[in-house]
Amino acid sequence: MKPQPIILKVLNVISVLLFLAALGMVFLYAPLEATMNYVQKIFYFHIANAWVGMLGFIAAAVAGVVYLIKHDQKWDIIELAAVEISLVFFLIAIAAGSIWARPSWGAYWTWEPRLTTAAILEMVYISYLLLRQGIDDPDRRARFSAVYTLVGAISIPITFMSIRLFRTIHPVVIGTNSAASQGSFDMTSKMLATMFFALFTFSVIFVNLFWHRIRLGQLAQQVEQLKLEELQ
Amino acid sequence: MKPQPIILKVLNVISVLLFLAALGMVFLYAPLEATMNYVQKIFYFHIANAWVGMLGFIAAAVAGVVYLIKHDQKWDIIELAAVEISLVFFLIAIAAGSIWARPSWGAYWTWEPRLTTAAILEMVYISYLLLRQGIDDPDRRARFSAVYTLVGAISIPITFMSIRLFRTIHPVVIGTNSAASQGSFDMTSKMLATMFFALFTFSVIFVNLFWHRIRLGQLAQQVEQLKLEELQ
Amino acid sequence: MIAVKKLVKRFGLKTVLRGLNFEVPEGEFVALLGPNGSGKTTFLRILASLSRPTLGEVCVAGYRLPIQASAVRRNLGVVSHLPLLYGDLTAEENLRFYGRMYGVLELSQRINEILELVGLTSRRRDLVRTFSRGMQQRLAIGRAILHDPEVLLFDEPHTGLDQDACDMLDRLLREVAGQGRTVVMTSHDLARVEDLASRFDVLSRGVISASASCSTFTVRRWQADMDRPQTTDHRPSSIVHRRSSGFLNAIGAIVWKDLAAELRSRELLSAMLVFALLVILIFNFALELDPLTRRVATPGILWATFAFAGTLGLNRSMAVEKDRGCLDGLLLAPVDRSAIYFGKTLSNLAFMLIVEVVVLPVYSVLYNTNLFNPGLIVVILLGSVGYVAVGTLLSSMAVQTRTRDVLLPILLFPVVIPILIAAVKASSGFLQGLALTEVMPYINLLIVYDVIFTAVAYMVFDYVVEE
Amino acid sequence: MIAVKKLVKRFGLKTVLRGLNFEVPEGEFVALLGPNGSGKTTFLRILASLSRPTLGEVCVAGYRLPIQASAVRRNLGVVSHLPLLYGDLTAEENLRFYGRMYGVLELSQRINEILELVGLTSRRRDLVRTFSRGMQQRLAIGRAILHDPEVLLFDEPHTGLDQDACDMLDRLLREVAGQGRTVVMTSHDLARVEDLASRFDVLSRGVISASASCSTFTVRRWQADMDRPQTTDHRPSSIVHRRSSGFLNAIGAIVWKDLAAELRSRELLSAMLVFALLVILIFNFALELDPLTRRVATPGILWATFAFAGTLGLNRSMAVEKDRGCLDGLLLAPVDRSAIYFGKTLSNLAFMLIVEVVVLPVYSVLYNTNLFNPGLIVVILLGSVGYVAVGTLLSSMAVQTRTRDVLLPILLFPVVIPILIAAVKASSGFLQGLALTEVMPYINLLIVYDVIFTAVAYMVFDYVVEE
Repeated sequence: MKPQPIILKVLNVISVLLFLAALGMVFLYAPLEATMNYVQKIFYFHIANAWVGMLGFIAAAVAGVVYLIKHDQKWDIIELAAVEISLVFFLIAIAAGSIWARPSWGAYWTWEPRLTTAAILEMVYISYLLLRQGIDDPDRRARFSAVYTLVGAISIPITFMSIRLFRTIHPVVIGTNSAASQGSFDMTSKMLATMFFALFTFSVIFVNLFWHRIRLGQLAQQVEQLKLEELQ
Repeated sequence: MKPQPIILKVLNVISVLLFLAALGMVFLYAPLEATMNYVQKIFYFHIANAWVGMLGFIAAAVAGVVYLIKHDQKWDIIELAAVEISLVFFLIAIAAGSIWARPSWGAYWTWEPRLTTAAILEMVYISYLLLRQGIDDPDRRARFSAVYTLVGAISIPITFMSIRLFRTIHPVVIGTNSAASQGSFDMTSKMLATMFFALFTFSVIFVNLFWHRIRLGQLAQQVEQLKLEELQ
Repeated sequence: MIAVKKLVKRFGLKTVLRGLNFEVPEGEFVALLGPNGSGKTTFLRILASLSRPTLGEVCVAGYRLPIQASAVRRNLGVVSHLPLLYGDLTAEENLRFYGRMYGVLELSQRINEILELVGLTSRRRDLVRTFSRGMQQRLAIGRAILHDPEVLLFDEPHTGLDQDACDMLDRLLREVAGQGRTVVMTSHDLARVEDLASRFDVLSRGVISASASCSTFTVRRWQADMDRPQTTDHRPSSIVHRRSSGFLNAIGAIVWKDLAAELRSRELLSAMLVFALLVILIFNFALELDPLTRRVATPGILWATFAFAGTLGLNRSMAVEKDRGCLDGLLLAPVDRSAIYFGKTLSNLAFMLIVEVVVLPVYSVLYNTNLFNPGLIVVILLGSVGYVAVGTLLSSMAVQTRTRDVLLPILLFPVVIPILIAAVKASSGFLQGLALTEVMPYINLLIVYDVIFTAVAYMVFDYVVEE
Repeated sequence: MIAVKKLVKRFGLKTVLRGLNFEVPEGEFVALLGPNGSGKTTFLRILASLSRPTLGEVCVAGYRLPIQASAVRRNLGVVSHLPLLYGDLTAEENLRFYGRMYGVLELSQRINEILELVGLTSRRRDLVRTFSRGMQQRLAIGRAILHDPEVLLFDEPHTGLDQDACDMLDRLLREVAGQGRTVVMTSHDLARVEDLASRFDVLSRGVISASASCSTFTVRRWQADMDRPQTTDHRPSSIVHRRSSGFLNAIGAIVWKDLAAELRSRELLSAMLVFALLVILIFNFALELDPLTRRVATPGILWATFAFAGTLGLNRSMAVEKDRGCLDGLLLAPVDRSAIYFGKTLSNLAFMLIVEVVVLPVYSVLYNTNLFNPGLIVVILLGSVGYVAVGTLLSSMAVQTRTRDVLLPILLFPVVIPILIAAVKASSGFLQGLALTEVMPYINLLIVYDVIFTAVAYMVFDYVVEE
C-alpha cells in the first residue's frame, strides 16, 4: 500500500477545518429560529447529510454502469465505497430529520415522502450488502452488485414519486409559508448562507471519505491477493 | 392385480342401494323445514360428508402412526387413500355447508369455527400432497407424510378451539332454539332418523371407497415395480 | 476447427488458465485430461461461449468468441455432467423444445432419428424425471447433436454412471463422433477415453502441459467408419435444415416449455395458490377484519398476497432452470439473451395471472365482496407486469447466490414498493368507484414503471447470466 | 471389527444391496471398489449408522446396528466427499464443536494435536469457508479422528481434489490408518487406493463380487510402523479421554455453534431483520394505516411479520446444516437425536427472539405507539416457542425435499394458525389493557400448544432425520 498522496493529506486537513468552521457558523453565526429554538440547528446537518447521501447514491450508480461496461474490478471497489458512505450519511440524515421533526410533528417518524424514500433507500443498500455477502466469486459479485445498484437507482425516484402521490406532510422549507403548521420556517439570509456552507463542507468531507474508503477497498483486495498466493 | 373380492363386490351393491335409500329418505320421508324449505335438505349431505371426512382424517392419522412404527409401505398407501377421501368429502361438506348457510347468513362464507377449521384442514391436506410431490425417494416420502399427518391431526383440534374462542355464529343444530336467527332449526324425529340413516349410509360408502382407493394405490405400486424391473 | 491462443481466465484475483494454447483440426477427437480442479470445466465453458475469456483469442468452428458467440452456438453441441434436461417434460418434448430454440426444420422427423440413435424411442413419452442417470445422459447427447453441430464438447459425461451405462455411452459417443465431427472431451481418467480419442492433451496448472496422439486410433476409427458407410470425414452439412431461430420463436418455445412442464407437475401453481390462500387466512385472523375495515383493506391484502405468492413462484421457476443445469442449456442456444429474459418473464407473468384469477373469486366469496371490476383487472395486469419484469431479473440473480433460500424477497421488495403503492391506490380507487381522473396518476405511474423496468431488465439481463 | 451378514437395503421398491456379506478384521485397511452407482455410498452410510438396513446383520466395533447405534457412533469416524464442516466457523471452532458433541476431555490439547497432524496449525483461526478443498478435506479427517475412533470410514475422500492435494491426503490417510485403526474406504478408482489398502473388495450389483488381498501391503505397513514407533497394532485405548456426551452438553454445543457462526456471518439475522422491516413497510402502504386502524391492527401486523420472517430464518438455518453435509455430521455424533432437535430449536428461538427484540422498538418509533408491556413480552415468548418448535421440525423435513425453495411456509402456516390466532388475541388484549381473565384463555391455549408440539416434535424428530 502506497502512503497517502499529498493531495489526500491536504484534503484531510481542509475537511477538518471546514467542519469546524461549519460548526461555528451553525451555532454562532446563524440566528436562533423563533419557534423551534436550538432544535432547528439540526436542520443544517440533516440537509448536509442527505446531500452527501445523494452524492454517494449517484456515484454508486455511475460506478455500477461503468463496471458493467469495463468489467474492471476497480469500479466495483468504488461502487461499494459509495454505497457504504451513502448508507451511513443517509442514516444520519434520517436520524437528524427525526429529531428535528419531533417538535413539529409530535412524533419521531412520519410516513412523509422524503423520509420514507430515504428509509427505503437504506433498505435497498442493506439488501445490496446482503447480496454481496451471498456471492463468493468476485466477478459475479461485482456484476450482480452493479446490476442491483442500477435497478435501485432507477427505482428510488419512482418510489419517491409514488409516495409523494400517496401522502405528503414534509415541511416545505424554501418557499411559501403556507405550510407553517407542518414544521416549516422562514429562512433568513444568514440561515441560507449557513446552509450552503454546510452543503459545501460536507461535499468536501464526502470526497475525502470516499477517497479513504476506496483506498481501504484496494487494501482489502491486496490482502485477499496475498492470501491467495500463500495458498497456491 | 387380483380381481375384486366377493365382499367388496357385495359392498359396492350395498353402497349404491343405501345411497338411493338415503336419497329417498331425505326427499320423501323427511318433512320440509319451515323457513328454509328445500335448501334444508342439503343439511343431511353436509353432515354426512363432514362425518366421512372426519373418519378419513382419523384413519389417516392412525395409518401414519402405524407406518412410523412398522415402516411398512402398505400403511403409506392406506394413509394416502384416507387423506384423499377426506379431502374430497370435506370439500363437498364445505360447499354444501356454504349453500345451506347462504339463506341464513346472507353470504356463502362466514368465518365460523367449524367451517374455517374444515377449510384449514383442507389446506393441511393440500400441503400434504405438495410435500409428497416434492420427494422422490418413496421411503422418505412415506416417513415425512406420516409425520406431517400426525402434526396436522394434533393441530386441527387446537385450531378448532382457538377459532371457537375467536368467534362463533354457527347454527347450533341440536339443542335449544335460542340461536334461531343464526340459522338453526328444530329437528323433528323424522329429520333425526333421516340424519342418522345418512350418516350410516355415508359410513358404508366411506368403507367402500377407502377399499377401492387402497386397491388403486397397490396397483400404482405394482406399476412402479414393473417399470423399475424393466429399467434394470 | 478450434483454435485457442494465449487464453487467460481469471476469477477475480484467482487465475485459472494461464496463457493456454490449444488447437483441434476438423474431425479430430481430443481428450482433455487433468486432475480435478485443473480448470478443465472452466476451459470447456469458455469454448462453449458460457464464460468470457479474460485475455487471448478463442476461435470455434471458424468464429471468434465472444464477439461471434451466436454463430459459434449454432455450430456447437455440449454435454456436461448435468443433463440440461427438464424433468417434467417427456424425452420428446425436451428435444422439441431445444429443436425450436435452435430453429431446426423438419423437427419431428429429426426427433425420431435422434430418439432412434440414442435408443429411447420406446420411452419417448415418459417424463425425463423417471429416467435413470444413464438414459438421461444418452438423451443429453441426443439434445447436443439435435441441430447437427460441427463441434461437440463433452465435460466428463461419465460422471455418476455405472459400468453398463458407461459402456453404452461410449458406444454412442463413438457413433456420434464418427460422423466427422470435431470433439473435445474432458476426463480425469485416462482409461475412460483411450478407446475414443485420437489425441490426449493434459491440462495442468492452467496450461496444456503435455500432448500425445494415439496411433491405434486411425485403425479403430476406420473400422467404425466401415460399419456405418454413410458417414464420411467431410460430412454433408445439409443433413439437418436449420433456420436462424427467431426472437419471437425462442420466446414462444420457452413459454410453451414452462407451461407444458407446469401443466404436468402443477407444483409451482399449486404452491403459489396454497400460499396465497394461507396468506389471506393469516390476514383474516391477524387483522380481525370487520366489514368496514375490510372494505378499506381489501386492495392492500390482495396486493400483499400477490407479492408474497409471487416471490415463491419466481424463486421456484428459476430454481427449476438452475438445478439441472437447464439455464446453461438455454444460454447455449443461438438466441439473444433477451429472448430468454422475455420468455421467462412471460411464463412467470402467466403463472402470476393464473394465481390472481383464482384468488380474486375465492376472496370475493370468502369476504362476500364483489371484486369484478374492469378497472381492477387493468390494474392487476399492469402491476403484475412490473412486478414480474423486475422479479424475473432479480430471481435470476438470487438463484445464483449461496443464500438463495432467502435472498429474493429481500432484493425484490425494496424496489417494487412503488408498484405496490400505486397498485393498491389504483385498486382501491376503482373498488370505491372514484372518478377516473383520481385514479389515472397511479395508472400512469404503473405504466411508467412497467416500461422503464422492462427496458432496464432487457438491457442488463446479459450481465446476470453471462460469466 | 466389522461384520456384515446378508445385508439387504431397499429404497422403496428399488433394491440397492442384495444380501451382502462383508468382514474386516481389526486393524485392516479395506478398499471397497465399484463403479458409480453400485451402492458403495449406501453401504457406507449403513455402516456409519446413518441409514437403516432393511434386512441382515451389521456389527461395527463390536456393537450391533441399528440397536446399539450410539455405541457404534462413539467408536466411529467418517469422512465423506462433503466436508461436514461449518464454513462460518474457524478450523479450531469446528473441532471444538465436534469435540463437545463427542464428549472429548482435555479438548484444547487434543485440538492442538489434531491441527498439528493435519498441518493446519497456522490456519487454525481462519474460517473454513476460506479454505481450499484440500485443506477442508484434511480438516475433515482431523474431525473424524478427533475422538480417536477404532473404525474409520472414508467415502471417496479424493473427490474434487487436485493432484497435490490427493498426495497430501494419501500421506495423511496412511498416517491415520497406521495407528492400528480399522479402515474401510470406497473408491471408483483402483489406482487411487492400491498403495493404501491391504485388501480390495469389489461391490457390484449389490453384493461383494470379488476380493483380493495385496501382498506388498505388509511390507509397506511394517515400514510405516517403523517410522512411527509409538503406534502398535493393538493401540492403547486411552489416548483420548472421553466421557459420554451428555444431553444438555450436546444441546449447548449446538446452540453455541449456531450463535458463534451467526455472530460472525450475521447473514441469517440480517436477512430476517431486513425482511421483517420490509414486511412492515409493505403493510404500511398496503393497509394505509390511519392511527385508529393502526391501534387495532398492530398485533396482527407484528405477528404476521414474525411469521413471515420466521420462515426465512428457519429455512436458512436448516439449509446451512444440509448444504455442506453438516446434518450428517450432527447425526454421526453419539448423542440422542432429540438433543439435535432441541439444540436447533433453541438457536432458532434465539434468532427469532433477537429479531423480535429489534422489531418491537422500531415499530414503536415508526408508528408512534408504545409496545413496552410485560404481558406482550410473555405472549411473544410463548408464541415464538410454539412457532419454532413446529417450524424446526417441519424445516428439517422441507430442506430434504426437491421443492425446498417453497415448501416450508406451505407446510408450516396451516398448522401454526392456532398460535397466530391466540398470539394476536392475547397481544391485543394486553395492548388494549383488558383484564387478565379475558386474556388468559389465549395464554392457556399458547401454553397447551407449546407443550403438545414440543412433545410431538421430540417424539417424531428421529423419523425426520433417520433413513
